[in-house]
Amino acid sequence: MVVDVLYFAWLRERIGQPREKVETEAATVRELVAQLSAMDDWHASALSDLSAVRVAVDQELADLDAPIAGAREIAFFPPMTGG
Amino acid sequence: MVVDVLYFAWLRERIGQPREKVETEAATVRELVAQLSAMDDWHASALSDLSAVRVAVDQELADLDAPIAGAREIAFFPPMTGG
Amino acid sequence: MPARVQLDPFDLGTELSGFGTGAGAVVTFTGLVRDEDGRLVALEIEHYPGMTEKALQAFGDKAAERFGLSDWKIIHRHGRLEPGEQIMMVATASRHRAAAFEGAEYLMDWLKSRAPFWKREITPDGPGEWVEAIQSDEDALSRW
Amino acid sequence: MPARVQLDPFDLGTELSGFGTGAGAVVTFTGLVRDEDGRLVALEIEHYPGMTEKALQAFGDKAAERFGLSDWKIIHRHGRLEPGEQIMMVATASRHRAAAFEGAEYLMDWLKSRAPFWKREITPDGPGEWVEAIQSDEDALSRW
Repeated sequence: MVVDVLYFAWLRERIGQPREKVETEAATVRELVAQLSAMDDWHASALSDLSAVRVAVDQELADLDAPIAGAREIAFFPPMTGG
Repeated sequence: MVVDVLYFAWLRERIGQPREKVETEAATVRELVAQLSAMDDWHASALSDLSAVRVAVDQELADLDAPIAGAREIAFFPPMTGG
Repeated sequence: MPARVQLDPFDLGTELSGFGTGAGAVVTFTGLVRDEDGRLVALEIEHYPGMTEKALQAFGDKAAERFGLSDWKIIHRHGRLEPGEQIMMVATASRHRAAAFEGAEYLMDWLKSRAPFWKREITPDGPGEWVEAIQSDEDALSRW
Repeated sequence: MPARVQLDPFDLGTELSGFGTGAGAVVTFTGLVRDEDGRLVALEIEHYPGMTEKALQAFGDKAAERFGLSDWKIIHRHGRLEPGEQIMMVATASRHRAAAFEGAEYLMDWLKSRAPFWKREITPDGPGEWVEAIQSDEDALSRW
Protein backbone atom coordinates (compact mmCIF):
# COMPACT_ATOMS: atom_id res chain seq x y z
CA MET A 1 0.00 0.00 0.00
CA VAL A 2 0.96 3.65 -0.36
CA VAL A 3 0.79 5.97 2.62
CA ASP A 4 1.44 9.67 3.07
CA VAL A 5 4.16 10.13 5.65
CA LEU A 6 4.30 13.53 7.30
CA TYR A 7 7.03 15.16 9.40
CA PHE A 8 6.82 18.18 11.66
CA ALA A 9 9.20 20.53 13.48
CA TRP A 10 12.75 19.17 13.78
CA LEU A 11 11.83 15.87 12.17
CA ARG A 12 10.74 17.78 9.08
CA GLU A 13 14.00 19.74 9.11
CA ARG A 14 16.28 16.75 9.58
CA ILE A 15 14.53 14.70 6.94
CA GLY A 16 14.44 17.71 4.66
CA GLN A 17 10.83 17.52 3.55
CA PRO A 18 7.38 17.89 5.10
CA ARG A 19 5.82 14.82 3.50
CA GLU A 20 6.45 11.96 1.14
CA LYS A 21 4.55 9.05 -0.34
CA VAL A 22 5.87 5.68 0.78
CA GLU A 23 5.08 2.26 -0.65
CA THR A 24 5.06 -0.11 2.28
CA GLU A 25 4.09 -3.55 3.48
CA ALA A 26 4.67 -2.61 7.13
CA ALA A 27 2.04 -3.92 9.54
CA THR A 28 2.82 -1.52 12.37
CA VAL A 29 4.27 1.94 12.92
CA ARG A 30 7.44 0.31 14.22
CA GLU A 31 7.90 -1.65 11.00
CA LEU A 32 7.37 1.51 8.98
CA VAL A 33 10.01 3.30 11.06
CA ALA A 34 12.48 0.48 10.29
CA GLN A 35 11.75 0.82 6.59
CA LEU A 36 12.12 4.63 6.64
CA SER A 37 15.34 4.47 8.68
CA ALA A 38 16.86 2.20 6.04
CA MET A 39 16.17 4.74 3.28
CA ASP A 40 19.02 7.16 4.03
CA ASP A 41 21.03 8.80 6.79
CA TRP A 42 18.60 11.68 7.20
CA HIS A 43 15.70 9.39 7.97
CA ALA A 44 17.91 7.21 10.14
CA SER A 45 19.11 10.18 12.15
CA ALA A 46 15.68 11.75 12.61
CA LEU A 47 14.14 8.46 13.73
CA SER A 48 17.06 7.16 15.80
CA ASP A 49 15.70 8.13 19.22
CA LEU A 50 12.09 7.03 19.24
CA SER A 51 11.57 8.22 22.81
CA ALA A 52 11.65 11.73 21.35
CA VAL A 53 9.19 10.95 18.57
CA ARG A 54 5.41 10.93 18.64
CA VAL A 55 3.18 9.34 16.03
CA ALA A 56 -0.28 9.92 14.61
CA VAL A 57 -2.07 7.42 12.39
CA ASP A 58 -4.76 9.06 10.32
CA GLN A 59 -4.55 12.13 12.56
CA GLU A 60 -5.02 10.23 15.83
CA LEU A 61 -2.20 9.84 18.33
CA ALA A 62 -0.93 6.27 18.24
CA ASP A 63 1.91 4.22 19.65
CA LEU A 64 4.71 2.39 17.88
CA ASP A 65 2.91 -0.90 17.89
CA ALA A 66 -0.27 0.48 16.37
CA PRO A 67 -1.36 -1.37 13.23
CA ILE A 68 -1.31 0.72 10.08
CA ALA A 69 -3.28 -1.53 7.73
CA GLY A 70 -5.60 0.70 5.72
CA ALA A 71 -4.07 3.91 7.06
CA ARG A 72 -3.68 6.78 4.62
CA GLU A 73 -1.61 9.26 6.61
CA ILE A 74 1.10 8.62 9.17
CA ALA A 75 2.82 11.52 10.90
CA PHE A 76 6.02 11.72 12.96
CA PHE A 77 6.78 14.68 15.20
CA PRO A 78 8.39 15.71 18.50
CA PRO A 79 6.47 15.85 21.78
CA MET A 80 3.92 18.60 21.43
CA THR A 81 4.39 22.04 22.96
CA GLY A 82 1.17 23.93 22.37
CA GLY A 83 -0.53 26.55 24.48
CA MET B 1 -18.04 58.62 72.18
CA VAL B 2 -20.21 58.90 69.09
CA VAL B 3 -19.96 56.29 66.33
CA ASP B 4 -21.60 55.94 62.96
CA VAL B 5 -23.51 52.67 62.87
CA LEU B 6 -24.28 51.30 59.41
CA TYR B 7 -26.67 48.57 58.32
CA PHE B 8 -26.82 46.71 55.02
CA ALA B 9 -29.21 44.40 53.18
CA TRP B 10 -31.92 42.91 55.41
CA LEU B 11 -30.48 44.51 58.54
CA ARG B 12 -30.94 47.89 56.90
CA GLU B 13 -34.50 46.99 55.98
CA ARG B 14 -35.51 45.65 59.39
CA ILE B 15 -33.98 48.54 61.25
CA GLY B 16 -35.50 50.94 58.76
CA GLN B 17 -32.45 53.10 58.10
CA PRO B 18 -29.02 52.72 56.52
CA ARG B 19 -27.06 54.54 59.24
CA GLU B 20 -27.38 56.36 62.52
CA LYS B 21 -25.16 58.16 64.98
CA VAL B 22 -24.99 56.45 68.35
CA GLU B 23 -23.59 57.83 71.61
CA THR B 24 -22.02 54.88 73.37
CA GLU B 25 -19.71 53.80 76.15
CA ALA B 26 -19.51 50.24 74.81
CA ALA B 27 -16.04 48.69 74.91
CA THR B 28 -16.72 45.91 72.40
CA VAL B 29 -18.99 45.20 69.46
CA ARG B 30 -20.99 42.86 71.67
CA GLU B 31 -21.70 45.62 74.17
CA LEU B 32 -22.76 47.93 71.36
CA VAL B 33 -25.15 45.26 70.09
CA ALA B 34 -26.69 45.02 73.55
CA GLN B 35 -27.17 48.79 73.64
CA LEU B 36 -28.69 48.88 70.13
CA SER B 37 -31.00 45.94 70.86
CA ALA B 38 -32.37 47.79 73.88
CA MET B 39 -33.34 50.81 71.72
CA ASP B 40 -36.48 49.38 70.11
CA ASP B 41 -38.08 46.25 68.67
CA TRP B 42 -36.66 46.81 65.21
CA HIS B 43 -33.09 46.84 66.43
CA ALA B 44 -33.80 43.95 68.78
CA SER B 45 -35.28 41.87 65.97
CA ALA B 46 -32.54 42.60 63.46
CA LEU B 47 -29.80 41.80 65.95
CA SER B 48 -31.47 38.85 67.65
CA ASP B 49 -29.61 36.10 65.81
CA LEU B 50 -25.98 37.12 65.83
CA SER B 51 -24.89 33.98 64.00
CA ALA B 52 -26.49 35.57 60.92
CA VAL B 53 -24.78 38.92 61.43
CA ARG B 54 -21.31 40.03 60.38
CA VAL B 55 -19.50 43.09 61.68
CA ALA B 56 -16.95 45.55 60.37
CA VAL B 57 -15.15 48.03 62.60
CA ASP B 58 -13.78 50.96 60.61
CA GLN B 59 -14.31 48.97 57.42
CA GLU B 60 -12.40 45.90 58.53
CA LEU B 61 -14.15 42.61 59.31
CA ALA B 62 -14.19 42.05 63.06
CA ASP B 63 -15.72 39.70 65.56
CA LEU B 64 -18.16 40.39 68.35
CA ASP B 65 -15.49 40.70 70.97
CA ALA B 66 -13.47 43.21 69.02
CA PRO B 67 -12.77 46.41 70.97
CA ILE B 68 -14.33 49.53 69.53
CA ALA B 69 -12.47 52.21 71.45
CA GLY B 70 -11.62 54.98 69.01
CA ALA B 71 -13.67 53.46 66.19
CA ARG B 72 -15.61 55.85 63.99
CA GLU B 73 -17.73 53.50 61.92
CA ILE B 74 -19.28 50.17 62.86
CA ALA B 75 -21.29 48.22 60.32
CA PHE B 76 -23.67 45.28 60.70
CA PHE B 77 -24.67 43.12 57.76
CA PRO B 78 -25.57 39.57 56.71
CA PRO B 79 -22.96 37.07 55.48
CA MET B 80 -21.63 38.39 52.22
CA THR B 81 -22.74 37.03 48.87
CA GLY B 82 -20.60 38.71 46.26
CA GLY B 83 -19.33 37.39 42.96
CA MET C 1 -6.97 51.39 40.36
CA PRO C 2 -7.03 47.66 39.72
CA ALA C 3 -10.13 47.32 41.96
CA ARG C 4 -13.35 49.07 40.95
CA VAL C 5 -16.98 49.05 42.01
CA GLN C 6 -19.35 50.52 39.48
CA LEU C 7 -22.92 50.66 38.20
CA ASP C 8 -22.01 50.47 34.53
CA PRO C 9 -21.16 47.40 32.46
CA PHE C 10 -17.56 46.84 31.43
CA ASP C 11 -16.02 45.59 28.21
CA LEU C 12 -13.68 42.68 28.76
CA GLY C 13 -11.63 43.47 25.67
CA THR C 14 -11.11 47.06 26.79
CA GLU C 15 -10.30 46.05 30.34
CA LEU C 16 -7.69 43.57 29.16
CA SER C 17 -6.07 45.88 26.65
CA GLY C 18 -2.50 46.19 27.94
CA PHE C 19 -3.30 43.97 30.90
CA GLY C 20 -0.52 41.59 31.87
CA THR C 21 2.00 43.00 29.40
CA GLY C 22 5.10 40.83 29.59
CA ALA C 23 3.26 37.97 31.30
CA GLY C 24 2.75 34.63 29.61
CA ALA C 25 -0.63 33.75 31.08
CA VAL C 26 -3.81 35.73 31.64
CA VAL C 27 -6.89 34.22 33.30
CA THR C 28 -10.25 35.94 33.58
CA PHE C 29 -13.41 35.05 35.40
CA THR C 30 -16.67 36.76 34.51
CA GLY C 31 -19.83 36.26 36.55
CA LEU C 32 -23.10 36.67 34.65
CA VAL C 33 -26.68 36.96 35.87
CA ARG C 34 -28.45 33.67 35.15
CA ASP C 35 -32.09 33.88 34.18
CA GLU C 36 -33.05 30.98 36.47
CA ASP C 37 -35.45 29.51 33.90
CA GLY C 38 -37.12 32.84 33.29
CA ARG C 39 -38.07 33.27 36.96
CA LEU C 40 -35.63 36.15 37.48
CA VAL C 41 -36.42 39.72 36.44
CA ALA C 42 -33.23 41.20 37.85
CA LEU C 43 -30.61 40.88 40.52
CA GLU C 44 -30.12 43.74 42.94
CA ILE C 45 -26.66 44.15 44.40
CA GLU C 46 -25.88 46.29 47.42
CA HIS C 47 -22.40 47.00 48.70
CA TYR C 48 -20.58 48.94 51.39
CA PRO C 49 -19.00 51.97 49.69
CA GLY C 50 -15.55 52.64 51.04
CA MET C 51 -15.05 49.24 52.62
CA THR C 52 -15.64 47.39 49.36
CA GLU C 53 -12.84 49.11 47.47
CA LYS C 54 -10.46 48.62 50.39
CA ALA C 55 -11.35 44.95 50.68
CA LEU C 56 -10.92 44.30 46.96
CA GLN C 57 -7.58 46.06 46.94
CA ALA C 58 -6.45 44.01 49.93
CA PHE C 59 -7.54 40.73 48.30
CA GLY C 60 -5.76 41.64 45.09
CA ASP C 61 -2.55 42.61 46.84
CA LYS C 62 -2.61 39.42 48.87
CA ALA C 63 -3.19 37.28 45.78
CA ALA C 64 -0.43 39.07 43.86
CA GLU C 65 2.07 38.33 46.59
CA ARG C 66 0.98 34.78 47.24
CA PHE C 67 0.81 33.63 43.62
CA GLY C 68 3.41 35.91 42.08
CA LEU C 69 0.91 37.75 39.89
CA SER C 70 2.41 40.46 37.72
CA ASP C 71 -0.99 42.09 37.29
CA TRP C 72 -4.53 41.74 38.61
CA LYS C 73 -7.86 43.48 38.22
CA ILE C 74 -11.23 43.23 39.92
CA ILE C 75 -14.40 44.95 38.74
CA HIS C 76 -17.67 44.38 40.58
CA ARG C 77 -20.95 46.00 39.66
CA HIS C 78 -23.75 47.02 41.97
CA GLY C 79 -27.34 48.12 41.46
CA ARG C 80 -29.93 46.40 39.31
CA LEU C 81 -28.63 43.81 36.85
CA GLU C 82 -30.76 41.89 34.39
CA PRO C 83 -30.28 38.29 33.22
CA GLY C 84 -27.31 37.95 30.91
CA GLU C 85 -25.61 41.05 32.30
CA GLN C 86 -22.15 40.87 33.79
CA ILE C 87 -21.93 40.98 37.58
CA MET C 88 -18.19 41.11 38.00
CA MET C 89 -14.84 40.08 36.64
CA VAL C 90 -11.42 39.23 37.95
CA ALA C 91 -8.30 38.98 35.83
CA THR C 92 -4.87 37.71 36.81
CA ALA C 93 -1.58 37.67 34.93
CA SER C 94 1.47 35.61 35.67
CA ARG C 95 4.46 34.04 34.03
CA HIS C 96 2.90 30.58 34.20
CA ARG C 97 -0.62 29.30 33.84
CA ALA C 98 -0.91 27.52 37.18
CA ALA C 99 -0.31 30.74 39.14
CA ALA C 100 -2.75 32.72 36.99
CA PHE C 101 -5.47 30.10 37.46
CA GLU C 102 -4.86 29.76 41.18
CA GLY C 103 -4.80 33.51 41.69
CA ALA C 104 -8.13 33.92 39.94
CA GLU C 105 -9.75 31.08 41.89
CA TYR C 106 -8.42 32.46 45.15
CA LEU C 107 -9.80 35.90 44.38
CA MET C 108 -13.18 34.43 43.48
CA ASP C 109 -13.35 32.37 46.65
CA TRP C 110 -12.57 35.43 48.75
CA LEU C 111 -14.94 37.67 46.86
CA LYS C 112 -17.82 35.26 47.28
CA SER C 113 -17.82 35.41 51.04
CA ARG C 114 -15.51 38.14 52.27
CA ALA C 115 -16.22 41.17 50.10
CA PRO C 116 -19.10 43.32 51.36
CA PHE C 117 -21.68 42.64 48.65
CA TRP C 118 -25.22 41.37 49.12
CA LYS C 119 -27.71 40.41 46.49
CA ARG C 120 -31.36 39.64 46.16
CA GLU C 121 -33.50 38.37 43.36
CA ILE C 122 -36.27 40.42 41.86
CA THR C 123 -39.00 38.24 40.39
CA PRO C 124 -42.31 39.19 38.73
CA ASP C 125 -43.69 39.33 42.32
CA GLY C 126 -41.16 41.98 43.34
CA PRO C 127 -38.00 41.84 45.43
CA GLY C 128 -37.44 38.49 47.11
CA GLU C 129 -35.38 37.60 50.14
CA TRP C 130 -31.71 38.49 50.26
CA VAL C 131 -29.66 35.59 48.94
CA GLU C 132 -28.22 33.56 51.79
CA ALA C 133 -24.58 32.67 51.92
CA ILE C 134 -24.03 29.05 50.99
CA GLN C 135 -21.86 26.62 52.89
CA SER C 136 -19.95 25.53 49.80
CA ASP C 137 -18.68 29.07 49.33
CA GLU C 138 -17.47 29.14 52.91
CA ASP C 139 -15.91 25.70 52.45
CA ALA C 140 -14.12 26.87 49.30
CA LEU C 141 -12.10 29.27 51.42
CA SER C 142 -10.65 26.52 53.54
CA ARG C 143 -8.45 25.25 50.74
CA TRP C 144 -6.30 28.39 50.73
CA MET D 1 -16.77 26.11 15.04
CA PRO D 2 -15.74 26.49 18.66
CA ALA D 3 -12.19 25.31 17.79
CA ARG D 4 -10.10 27.39 15.40
CA VAL D 5 -6.50 27.56 14.26
CA GLN D 6 -5.51 30.81 12.62
CA LEU D 7 -2.67 33.14 11.70
CA ASP D 8 -4.47 36.30 12.74
CA PRO D 9 -4.87 37.78 16.19
CA PHE D 10 -8.25 37.60 17.88
CA ASP D 11 -10.16 40.06 20.01
CA LEU D 12 -11.20 38.61 23.33
CA GLY D 13 -14.20 40.95 23.65
CA THR D 14 -15.47 39.97 20.21
CA GLU D 15 -14.87 36.28 20.83
CA LEU D 16 -16.81 36.41 24.07
CA SER D 17 -19.72 38.42 22.74
CA GLY D 18 -22.69 36.11 23.22
CA PHE D 19 -20.44 33.41 24.64
CA GLY D 20 -21.98 31.45 27.48
CA THR D 21 -25.39 33.11 27.27
CA GLY D 22 -27.48 31.80 30.15
CA ALA D 23 -24.43 30.57 32.07
CA GLY D 24 -23.37 32.08 35.38
CA ALA D 25 -19.63 31.70 35.04
CA VAL D 26 -17.20 32.29 32.19
CA VAL D 27 -13.47 31.59 32.49
CA THR D 28 -10.87 32.50 29.90
CA PHE D 29 -7.22 31.70 29.58
CA THR D 30 -5.03 33.68 27.19
CA GLY D 31 -1.46 32.72 26.45
CA LEU D 32 0.86 35.56 25.47
CA VAL D 33 4.36 35.56 24.01
CA ARG D 34 6.82 36.57 26.75
CA ASP D 35 9.78 38.63 25.72
CA GLU D 36 12.20 36.58 27.84
CA ASP D 37 14.12 39.65 28.99
CA GLY D 38 14.43 40.97 25.46
CA ARG D 39 16.15 37.82 24.19
CA LEU D 40 13.18 36.80 22.04
CA VAL D 41 12.50 38.30 18.62
CA ALA D 42 9.55 36.07 17.86
CA LEU D 43 8.01 32.70 18.47
CA GLU D 44 7.35 30.46 15.49
CA ILE D 45 4.49 28.02 15.82
CA GLU D 46 3.94 25.07 13.54
CA HIS D 47 0.94 22.79 13.61
CA TYR D 48 -0.59 19.81 11.85
CA PRO D 49 -3.42 21.13 9.68
CA GLY D 50 -6.37 18.80 9.78
CA MET D 51 -5.35 16.92 12.89
CA THR D 52 -5.15 20.07 15.00
CA GLU D 53 -8.75 21.08 14.44
CA LYS D 54 -9.96 17.53 15.09
CA ALA D 55 -7.91 17.28 18.28
CA LEU D 56 -9.14 20.63 19.63
CA GLN D 57 -12.72 19.71 18.88
CA ALA D 58 -12.28 16.38 20.65
CA PHE D 59 -10.73 18.04 23.74
CA GLY D 60 -13.54 20.58 23.87
CA ASP D 61 -16.27 17.98 23.56
CA LYS D 62 -14.65 15.85 26.23
CA ALA D 63 -14.31 18.82 28.60
CA ALA D 64 -17.91 19.89 27.97
CA GLU D 65 -19.19 16.48 28.92
CA ARG D 66 -16.92 15.94 31.88
CA PHE D 67 -17.41 19.35 33.51
CA GLY D 68 -20.91 20.17 32.31
CA LEU D 69 -19.83 23.14 30.25
CA SER D 70 -22.63 24.91 28.43
CA ASP D 71 -20.18 26.50 26.03
CA TRP D 72 -16.47 26.36 25.16
CA LYS D 73 -14.11 27.89 22.66
CA ILE D 74 -10.49 27.31 21.69
CA ILE D 75 -8.48 29.54 19.37
CA HIS D 76 -4.82 28.79 18.71
CA ARG D 77 -2.61 30.80 16.41
CA HIS D 78 0.28 29.58 14.30
CA GLY D 79 3.04 31.26 12.34
CA ARG D 80 5.33 33.99 13.62
CA LEU D 81 4.27 35.74 16.82
CA GLU D 82 6.12 38.61 18.47
CA PRO D 83 6.49 39.30 22.19
CA GLY D 84 3.25 40.53 23.70
CA GLU D 85 1.12 38.90 21.01
CA GLN D 86 -1.55 36.38 21.89
CA ILE D 87 -0.73 32.74 21.24
CA MET D 88 -4.04 31.18 22.09
CA MET D 89 -7.16 31.32 24.21
CA VAL D 90 -9.63 28.96 25.74
CA ALA D 91 -12.98 29.96 27.19
CA THR D 92 -15.43 27.88 29.18
CA ALA D 93 -18.93 28.62 30.42
CA SER D 94 -20.83 26.82 33.11
CA ARG D 95 -23.52 27.31 35.67
CA HIS D 96 -20.98 27.40 38.50
CA ARG D 97 -17.48 28.76 38.79
CA ALA D 98 -15.73 25.55 39.86
CA ALA D 99 -16.73 23.75 36.65
CA ALA D 100 -15.75 26.68 34.44
CA PHE D 101 -12.32 26.90 36.10
CA GLU D 102 -11.74 23.16 35.99
CA GLY D 103 -12.83 22.91 32.37
CA ALA D 104 -10.41 25.66 31.34
CA GLU D 105 -7.51 24.12 33.28
CA TYR D 106 -8.24 20.71 31.82
CA LEU D 107 -8.27 22.11 28.29
CA MET D 108 -4.98 23.93 28.89
CA ASP D 109 -3.31 20.83 30.29
CA TRP D 110 -4.38 18.81 27.26
CA LEU D 111 -3.44 21.51 24.79
CA LYS D 112 0.04 21.85 26.22
CA SER D 113 1.05 18.30 25.48
CA ARG D 114 -1.57 16.60 23.33
CA ALA D 115 -2.47 19.09 20.60
CA PRO D 116 -0.15 18.97 17.57
CA PHE D 117 1.62 22.29 17.96
CA TRP D 118 5.35 22.89 18.11
CA LYS D 119 7.18 26.10 18.75
CA ARG D 120 10.66 27.50 18.52
CA GLU D 121 12.21 30.75 19.59
CA ILE D 122 13.67 33.18 17.12
CA THR D 123 16.41 35.29 18.68
CA PRO D 124 18.68 37.95 17.13
CA ASP D 125 20.88 35.00 16.05
CA GLY D 126 18.05 33.43 14.05
CA PRO D 127 15.79 30.45 14.73
CA GLY D 128 16.81 28.46 17.78
CA GLU D 129 16.06 24.88 18.72
CA TRP D 130 12.50 23.66 18.86
CA VAL D 131 11.16 24.06 22.39
CA GLU D 132 11.28 20.77 24.24
CA ALA D 133 8.27 19.44 26.07
CA ILE D 134 8.62 19.88 29.81
CA GLN D 135 7.93 17.22 32.36
CA SER D 136 5.69 19.45 34.45
CA ASP D 137 3.28 19.75 31.51
CA GLU D 138 3.18 15.98 31.21
CA ASP D 139 2.69 15.68 34.96
CA ALA D 140 -0.16 18.19 34.85
CA LEU D 141 -2.15 15.72 32.79
CA SER D 142 -2.02 13.05 35.44
CA ARG D 143 -4.40 14.89 37.73
CA TRP D 144 -7.35 14.47 35.35
